Amino acid sequence: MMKPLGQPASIATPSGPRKTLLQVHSLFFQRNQLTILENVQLTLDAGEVVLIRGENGSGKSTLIRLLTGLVPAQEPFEVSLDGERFDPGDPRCQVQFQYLGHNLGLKDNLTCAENLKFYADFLGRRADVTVQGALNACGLDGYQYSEAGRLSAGQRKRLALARLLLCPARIWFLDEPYSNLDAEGITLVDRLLQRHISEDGRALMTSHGTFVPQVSNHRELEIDGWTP
Amino acid sequence: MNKLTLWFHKLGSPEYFYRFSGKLIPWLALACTVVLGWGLYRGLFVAPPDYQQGDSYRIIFIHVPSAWMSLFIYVAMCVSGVVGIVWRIKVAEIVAMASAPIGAAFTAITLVTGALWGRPMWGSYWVWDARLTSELVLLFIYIGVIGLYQAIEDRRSAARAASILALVGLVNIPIIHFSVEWWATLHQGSTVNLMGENAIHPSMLWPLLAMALATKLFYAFNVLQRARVMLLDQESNKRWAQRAIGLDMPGSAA
Amino acid sequence: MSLPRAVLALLLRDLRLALRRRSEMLTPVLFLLMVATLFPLGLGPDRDLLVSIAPGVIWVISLLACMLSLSLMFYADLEDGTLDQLIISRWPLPVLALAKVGAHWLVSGLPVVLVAPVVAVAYGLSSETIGVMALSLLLGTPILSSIGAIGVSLSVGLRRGGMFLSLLVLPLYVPVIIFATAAVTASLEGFSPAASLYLLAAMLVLAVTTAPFAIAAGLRISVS
Amino acid sequence: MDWQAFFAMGGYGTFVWGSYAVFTVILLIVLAAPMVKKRALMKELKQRQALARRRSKS
Repeated sequence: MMKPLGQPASIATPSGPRKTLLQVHSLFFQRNQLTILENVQLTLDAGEVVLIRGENGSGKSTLIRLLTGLVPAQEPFEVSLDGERFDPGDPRCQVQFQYLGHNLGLKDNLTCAENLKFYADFLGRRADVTVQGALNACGLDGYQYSEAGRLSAGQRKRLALARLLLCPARIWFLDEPYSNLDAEGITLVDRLLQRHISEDGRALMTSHGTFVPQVSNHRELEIDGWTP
Repeated sequence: MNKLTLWFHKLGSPEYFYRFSGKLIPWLALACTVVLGWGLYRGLFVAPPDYQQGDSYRIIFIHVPSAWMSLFIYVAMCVSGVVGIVWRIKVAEIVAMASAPIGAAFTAITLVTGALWGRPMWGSYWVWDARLTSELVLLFIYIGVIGLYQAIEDRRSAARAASILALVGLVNIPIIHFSVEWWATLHQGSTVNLMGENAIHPSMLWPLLAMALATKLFYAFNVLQRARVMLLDQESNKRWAQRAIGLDMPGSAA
Repeated sequence: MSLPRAVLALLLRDLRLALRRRSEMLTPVLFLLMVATLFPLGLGPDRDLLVSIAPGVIWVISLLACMLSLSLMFYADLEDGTLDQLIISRWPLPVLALAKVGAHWLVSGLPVVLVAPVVAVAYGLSSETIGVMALSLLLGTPILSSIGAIGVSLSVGLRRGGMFLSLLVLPLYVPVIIFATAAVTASLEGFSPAASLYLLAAMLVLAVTTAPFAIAAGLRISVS
Repeated sequence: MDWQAFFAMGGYGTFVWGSYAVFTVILLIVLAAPMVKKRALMKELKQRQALARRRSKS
């Protein structure tokens, strides 16, 4: 049955006068003639976590993949960071953010240590964190030599979170960080987020669940997704 | 912004392109039929038989223009493909993808008429003649481009991917042609040239040029027809498209 | 943090992955050996016939062997999300694409280059011609990998991209086949294969310098 | 005008007319394709319009 056309999703956000650091204007996205995102206004300040809530398919993941440049923008939209133009295709900006998507970016046949070692060489490693340190911080201390493929879904997610800890980035784009995690895992995510924003970092995360990040400074936005 | 770039920019908007091409198609179709009729008449009735090949050379009037068209359309496809990729203009992507089937058709015509001409000339339907072989490889490239466009779901990314493949093919076509030419002369020596390099008698030249023009006019209006339908298909939720075909849909985008 | 180090990390990661699935590395070589034994069975053991068809047959089988493992080049990376990380990393994607092609060639192209002479001996080629064949394969298989990678990057997003890949890529292999086999045939007939080998080398330079940009563009489309 | 000789084409009739037949048939198919596709598209859009109207009324 042909799906009827719904209302396009748009994110209403209070345009506070505060120092706006990551600002997105008039973002628009259409897939196979269904408008998914329209006039998205979004600000993300330093030291803040913004949680975007919305049902599946409401465009949350698309929004994040647009901001990271993984999905090309159909109409050019404006993203500015500290007043300068933030272009996800430009290496100077790419250095500044990390992305964690549904696919975690892990190689099943490599061990946990090898996976992290690769990202340490490839994306760069924070001076104050070692591969083993990151694994321990994420509760994977005994697993450095076991292959990522043999870990449980929750443990694989922790390994991906270890990468966030290991590699430097001012902005985190997290797509459903809470999925596949038990209560303890969720507190781990909150701890990492708290540490990240305490170092003046910022994070944009999506979730369709009910969990709210227990961090000192977070804001919630609702994608009023189109009603299928 | 001088007049030309302004016009080119306006042509990029689907609605303007739809209306503009709509007005153009009838005239192109008319011109095509006139030129085609004249060319065929001159070629089949008026032009004298060739002293060597007798009347079988009349196949030249469709074989050669089709061969020219198979390459001409490929280049046209790549040009509009590049415009589509670089400036992300939907109309350019659509025109590129609309050209591919027409180009493949002309390539197929070239191959079949080449074989039918080769039979009386060389005694067999398929001869690994340099031009026919390159034409065959060109057909495979066309099929690859069309196939890739059909295979990818999202229309916009499909057009981008197929355009990139077409461009890669464009770089390879001269190399393929050169290598096949070199290969053909290596193995058989230069076969008798189908079209003969000797000066073509004017009474044969004019119909040939007329047919070349007719096939270009055919391509022009057919690609616009195809592009309009594809545009309607992709913009079917937009109000301008629905107005253009006499529909009004509650809840459609502006 | 430098580009060479990142490229090296990517190359070593891919090689380590390939070594973990060593059986998969053998498929191109086993394919070459098995299919190469089919032809004499099909055409008869007559020595002169085998010698005369050897250049073309061995080269075509080597080409198909290289194509077998092409689709693995990006498919796993797309599935597990590592391709996303490559694209949004600060490193230029064409260079990373070249590293992937290099890794694939080391794993599937090089073994074919090493094993083909063995097959050539079975086909009764002289040692000098075998040398030329190995050189033509050494120059030719990287071209196959880089052009093939363009087809893979465009079709990796498709559900059954593999079968479709050959349709996209084979027409582009025509010049490689022509000049590579011409070189071997020339040496077989006592002529100098230099001309063909130089042209093959020229194609290799063209492929290695231009293909990565098309691969990068293709990957960006397949990811979106 | 000797039609008999004309169609014989100096003995090459089958090849010449064969070629022209292929040329015409292929181009007719190419010509007709967009028209057939437009008719199918119109039908589909009309169905979608009827559905959308019924949905917006209910």
